[in-house]
Amino acid sequence: MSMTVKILYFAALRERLDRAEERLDLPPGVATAGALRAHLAGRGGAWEALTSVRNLRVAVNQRMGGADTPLADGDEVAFFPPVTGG
Amino acid sequence: MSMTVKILYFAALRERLDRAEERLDLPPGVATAGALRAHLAGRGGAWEALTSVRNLRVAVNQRMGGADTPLADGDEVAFFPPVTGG
Amino acid sequence: MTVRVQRENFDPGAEMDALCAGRLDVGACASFVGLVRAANDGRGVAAMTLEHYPGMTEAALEDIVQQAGRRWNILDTLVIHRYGELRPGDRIVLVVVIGAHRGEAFAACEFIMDYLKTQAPFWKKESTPDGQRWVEAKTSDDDAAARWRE
Amino acid sequence: MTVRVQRENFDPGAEMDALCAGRLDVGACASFVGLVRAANDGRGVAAMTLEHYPGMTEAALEDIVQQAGRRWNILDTLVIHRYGELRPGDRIVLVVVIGAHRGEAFAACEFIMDYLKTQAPFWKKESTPDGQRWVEAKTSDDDAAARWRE
Repeated sequence: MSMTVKILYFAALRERLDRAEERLDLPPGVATAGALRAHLAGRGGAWEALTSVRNLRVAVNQRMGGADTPLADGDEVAFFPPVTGG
Repeated sequence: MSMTVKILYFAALRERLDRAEERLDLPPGVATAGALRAHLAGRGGAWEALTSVRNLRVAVNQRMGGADTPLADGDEVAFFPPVTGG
Repeated sequence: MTVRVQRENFDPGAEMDALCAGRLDVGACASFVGLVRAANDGRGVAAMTLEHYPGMTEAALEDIVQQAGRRWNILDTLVIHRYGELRPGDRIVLVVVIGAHRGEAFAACEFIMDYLKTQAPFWKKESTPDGQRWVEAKTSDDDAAARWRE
Repeated sequence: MTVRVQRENFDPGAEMDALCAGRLDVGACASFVGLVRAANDGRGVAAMTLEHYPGMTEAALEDIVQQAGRRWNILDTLVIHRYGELRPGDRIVLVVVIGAHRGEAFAACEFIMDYLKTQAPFWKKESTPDGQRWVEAKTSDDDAAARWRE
């Protein structure tokens, strides 16, 4: 039984990856936001930004999360640099 | 050589004294705001408010003063209750 | 740095715009408007009369604004305070502080309001169903002003 | 309690008036406007583009405003935040808090700005003479937000 998530990238990270979003079938064993981040960084090249960018933030279903936040089928996961509004 | 001051009363104190201002030749020995206040209270009746009103404020030449603030000829002395603007 | 003491109403938005007009160095505009409430300390208020001490009022407000300018790195300040008879819903006071950064603009604006409450010679008289009464100074206002002295 | 995320400009005075309209229980209206400065960290800024995360932005701002409503006794709140391309002098954000008393209105307004700076998903990209650059998050903003957690 596969789990599919929607992944969004914002701001400087979006530009480095040259990608705003994708759909991904989670590989076996990838069940948290932290595991997904490590999996994506494993693609190499620009994707290493996912572990090298300082203080990268993650949101799951539009709420701030952390490395331990669990993922479920249909979740929306967003990665982005620290925010700078206001 | 006489010293004359202008005295102003504001707000609840003005109403109690039924007077907004007066000119006064300072009696001998009345050389500070505190001494003037005691002198005025000595008139008796409503004037006792000058010592009985809690936290009465004094300004000399439009600057907040205290009992020790010295008086000079031509000064403007104001007595009033604690302020409540804003 | 402008201080105005007036009977007339004022337009907070127009005043804020005028203070920022033509400048490109303003990152933060903190403002405060004080208004007459229809009830105070549990009593209905039909009207309020603000008495002040002409001359000293302006001097006291200018002194407070200058203190704020020495304490914080701000660009400009506007204070407008009304006197005379006001009704519930009417504006009483406006403080606007502009600066490069928000922290200093907020602090200066609140400082000016706290000092104005305890240092500027205004007195309020309320018309209530039980007659007129002079508003008593609040110890909480003294406390608010005192915390800036630390 | 209103939160708006929009490309269009806004009129702070009109928004403040609308928030107070028809009520006689407002004694204090604290507000903040953030604007684009022509220089930031010593670099000239010709334009700024604000990116955001549609959906999460509104949810994050509403959450911040609700936190403020639980912490302070306030009557109503308005937050407007723009996105898209802005120029020096343009308004970015408006926060208005109305309440009976000034201390709580000021605190809630500053709290909302501090939390918005660190919790709402907006990112700024500046166009400078040296090209475009993403604005770095400031540790001073984290510090400002952290002081409310005491």
